Amino acid sequence: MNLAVVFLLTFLIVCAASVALTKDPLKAILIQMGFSTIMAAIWLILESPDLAITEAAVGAGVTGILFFVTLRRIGLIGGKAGKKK
Amino acid sequence: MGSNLMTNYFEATAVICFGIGFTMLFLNKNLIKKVIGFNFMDSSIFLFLASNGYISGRISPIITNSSVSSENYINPIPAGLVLTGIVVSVSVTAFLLALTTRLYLRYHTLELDEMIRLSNAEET
Amino acid sequence: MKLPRFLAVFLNWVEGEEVFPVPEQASGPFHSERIKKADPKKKPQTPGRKKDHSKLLSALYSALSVIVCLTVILTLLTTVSWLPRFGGDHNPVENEVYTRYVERELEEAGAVNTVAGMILDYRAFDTLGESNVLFIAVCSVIILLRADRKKDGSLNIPELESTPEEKPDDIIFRCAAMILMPVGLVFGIYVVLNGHLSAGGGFSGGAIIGASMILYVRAFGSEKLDKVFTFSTYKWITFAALITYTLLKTWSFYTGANGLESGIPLGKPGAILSAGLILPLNICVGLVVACTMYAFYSLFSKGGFGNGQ
Amino acid sequence: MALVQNFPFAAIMLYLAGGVTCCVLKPKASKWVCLVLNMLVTGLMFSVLLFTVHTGESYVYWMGHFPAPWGNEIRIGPLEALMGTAFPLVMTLTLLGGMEHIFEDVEPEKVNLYFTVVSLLMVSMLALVFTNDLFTAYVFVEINTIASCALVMLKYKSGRALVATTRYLIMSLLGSGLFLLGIIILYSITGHLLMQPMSARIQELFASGEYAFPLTVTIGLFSVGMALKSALWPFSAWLPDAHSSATAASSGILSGLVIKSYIVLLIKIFYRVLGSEEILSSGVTDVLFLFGVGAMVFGSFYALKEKDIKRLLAYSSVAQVGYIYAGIGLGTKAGMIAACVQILVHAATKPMLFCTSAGFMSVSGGSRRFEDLRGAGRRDPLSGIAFTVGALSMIGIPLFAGFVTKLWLTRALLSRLGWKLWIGIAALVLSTVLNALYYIPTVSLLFGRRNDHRFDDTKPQKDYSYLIAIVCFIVLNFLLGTCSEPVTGIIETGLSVLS
Repeated sequence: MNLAVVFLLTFLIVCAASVALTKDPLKAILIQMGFSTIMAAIWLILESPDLAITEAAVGAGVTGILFFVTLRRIGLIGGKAGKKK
Repeated sequence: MGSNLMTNYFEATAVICFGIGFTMLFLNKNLIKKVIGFNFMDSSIFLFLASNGYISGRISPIITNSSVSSENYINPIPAGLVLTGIVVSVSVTAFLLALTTRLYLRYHTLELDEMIRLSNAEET
Repeated sequence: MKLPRFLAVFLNWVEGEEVFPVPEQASGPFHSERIKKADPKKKPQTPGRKKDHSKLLSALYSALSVIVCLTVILTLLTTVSWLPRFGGDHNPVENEVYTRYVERELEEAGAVNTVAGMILDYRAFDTLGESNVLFIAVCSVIILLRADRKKDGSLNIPELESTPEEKPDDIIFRCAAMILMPVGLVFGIYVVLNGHLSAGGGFSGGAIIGASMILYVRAFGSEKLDKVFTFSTYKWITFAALITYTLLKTWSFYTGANGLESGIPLGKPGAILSAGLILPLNICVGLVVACTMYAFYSLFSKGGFGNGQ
Repeated sequence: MALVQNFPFAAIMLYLAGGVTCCVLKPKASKWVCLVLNMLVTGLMFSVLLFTVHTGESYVYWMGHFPAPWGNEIRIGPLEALMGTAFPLVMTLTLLGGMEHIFEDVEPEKVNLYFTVVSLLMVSMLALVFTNDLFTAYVFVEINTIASCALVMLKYKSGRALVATTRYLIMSLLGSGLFLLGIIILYSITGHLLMQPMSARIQELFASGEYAFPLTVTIGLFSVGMALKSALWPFSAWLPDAHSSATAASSGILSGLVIKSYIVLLIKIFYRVLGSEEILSSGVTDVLFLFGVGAMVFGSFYALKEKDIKRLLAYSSVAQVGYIYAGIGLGTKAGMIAACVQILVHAATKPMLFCTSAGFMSVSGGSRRFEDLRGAGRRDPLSGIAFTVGALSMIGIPLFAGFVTKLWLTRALLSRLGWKLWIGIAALVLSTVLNALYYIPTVSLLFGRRNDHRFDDTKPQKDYSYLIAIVCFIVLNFLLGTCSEPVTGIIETGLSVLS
């Protein structure tokens, strides 16, 4: 059990717990994208590069975009500020 | 309690995140938070699955040189299953978000209880 | 107990406090709380409800959530403590299935990347199902969000009316997109075509291509892409790719079950034209996924794409 | 391999191709594609049924070039073939019966997507019935989830349908999450995903007592996951809204088929993966029995208070699902036969009731309330007769299909002494009385006289497909009610070759 792994795993739990506590959807989405990015790093540690690529493209990329577009469509984040990627 | 809790720290993390995600999907009232809870739930299940395939000291099963002995490579099955699972998870996320969008455009709220109330009022 | 500074700041941020004080007139993605409050469409809270009553209820509700959460976690943690050791090399999953996948995959399926060989040859039925999950999801999103018009020009679903997108003019973002978009596109195509040789495959490559297309549209507007990429283009690409996928797999399943030779050459492992059906299948999946990701984006942001559809 | 053995696989692939094709066709064309496909598959599966009954055995069909522990496969025995015949048959009739309302309730430009969704739903249900691999089951469970939610929300004008879809989807996702976790725990202690080798390994584990706790948790996860998805009583809060707010054909499909496909999967997992004796000793059958009995009573009880015909039918579905789980929970072979019979009986009856409810609504100004529906049976006699047949069947009058379930359930209860006998008999009697208490007033209300003349000039729909569907449903109901012997015989052989 090395320190980097423990740090990453702790971060996963912290992300999950903080999303459960926050009230603002936007913050929740940002933390969720962080969660996905850490997950991609963990896939690399677990020797699964396929999953790392997929998680980075899908979990942090496309899912994040979908969340932001949703928030923008329903007017919770506005105008030009809703930048993607 | 069994003896392997401290060695199975990947699985332990995964089930803690699963519990949080499950509760968010089940009991949180905000639809966006529910969707994120669903994402956490699925991601942690995949972490659980993938950690089953890992064997310390071995590398990912991309066979570059001619040594095709199973002594060198980790188990490819969980990775394949997780790939399938991630696709399912992103599809469901898109569907849930589309539902959220439609509901918000109709009722101007993200709270599910409020939507139920408004939709019942609309019907009668 | 005193929390470390960064943790305290993080927790405060999560709880809804602004970490950095900002002037009132500032706006942007980080200040949605404020925008939400100013949103005229949002209905005011119904005043008739008794306050202390609802407070008690919500406290009970939170307590219930915590109890559910802890029960699930504790049960599963106990389960985990009984499971085989992580990383051990004599676990139950290290059995004949794993050995054959690793040792004989190269001669049986011909893919250097064992994972690709496994999901597209040994367990291809799952993967066929998976691509149809994506297909049915995009159908559902079309049902929910595509803004179809009646003959008189009004929308079938009135609330789907969206404001026309303003042309983006962020110069920094544009420069970044100019560099990132081609790189992403080429990398995505590489990942799709090399799915059987290295990490990646149709799905991840398709997602990267889709993300690049979204980036392009965000930076330069969608008029040019809309001319080429209409709804019917999308429909026919998806149709062609999925039908090809289904037919190829039907052939493979049929010959497999009836003990016939499939007649598909496996090629020399490591070459780009190898591994039998895996390359065409990856291309099909990549096409579907790339178009689907872009379709998701257009449907979510403006309820349709191409020629005002 | 005989040609007929390819048909189950061909059915799945035909539906896949058909579903993809429907999305590029015009609505009318896609309707015909879907209907012809359903009839074709019914025919194909009927020949498979004859074949398996003739041989009396099951066979596995490789999905690919690799045998059991390595490749995917499907497995077809008499029980699977019976379900595989019943599902497309009921689907055809339900679509025919609700066709007019599909074209009214769904957005005109998106009607072809309705048939896409229906075809993919059939893919997933057939795959769930035939599958011999747990992970395949998970993937198709997800297709099933999305498709069934899409069926609800396709009724685009109703905001209530959208909210109901959301609740349905969330509960379904919780269920499939638990189901997936169960599969993964099983995988990590057995190392297999296909049912046969997994089951062999689980028997060893049970014998040696290793991993006892994870196995118990897994049984719990599977049961709760499938109970959430098939609306067993304490988890059934989403069902009335979801099933009542969809268009008539969707309601029929959801009540009659979708719920059942999950139960068939659960039965397969119990028999083929975990082993029926281990299930019995784990006590999960007792819990399922109690919940099933609770559903029988409470579902009917809620239905008693309803003044809305579609919600009444939906609550009645909750009660009928309770019968299935009570049968499974008895833990005997007779109980399991009763459960399988009930699956077929309910699949043949409830879609008909939902179709007739749409018929009543169209002669009552589109209203579902009882005060507007008074006399609807006189205005539309065909629907009235069909509803009466369905109601009598649900109550359990002899000659109608529902009677067979009650007969088998009583038989199964009587063969099993102890607390289950008394609770079961009491619940059965109570549930029958309650069923009669809400169905008979509904029938008399439908044939009652109106004091006003509000709907005197409405004419019933002149639609041959509706006529054909309703007549077929009535005939099917009588057939199941009077000559159930061959069906129970097939189920009996099917169950004995299942494990």
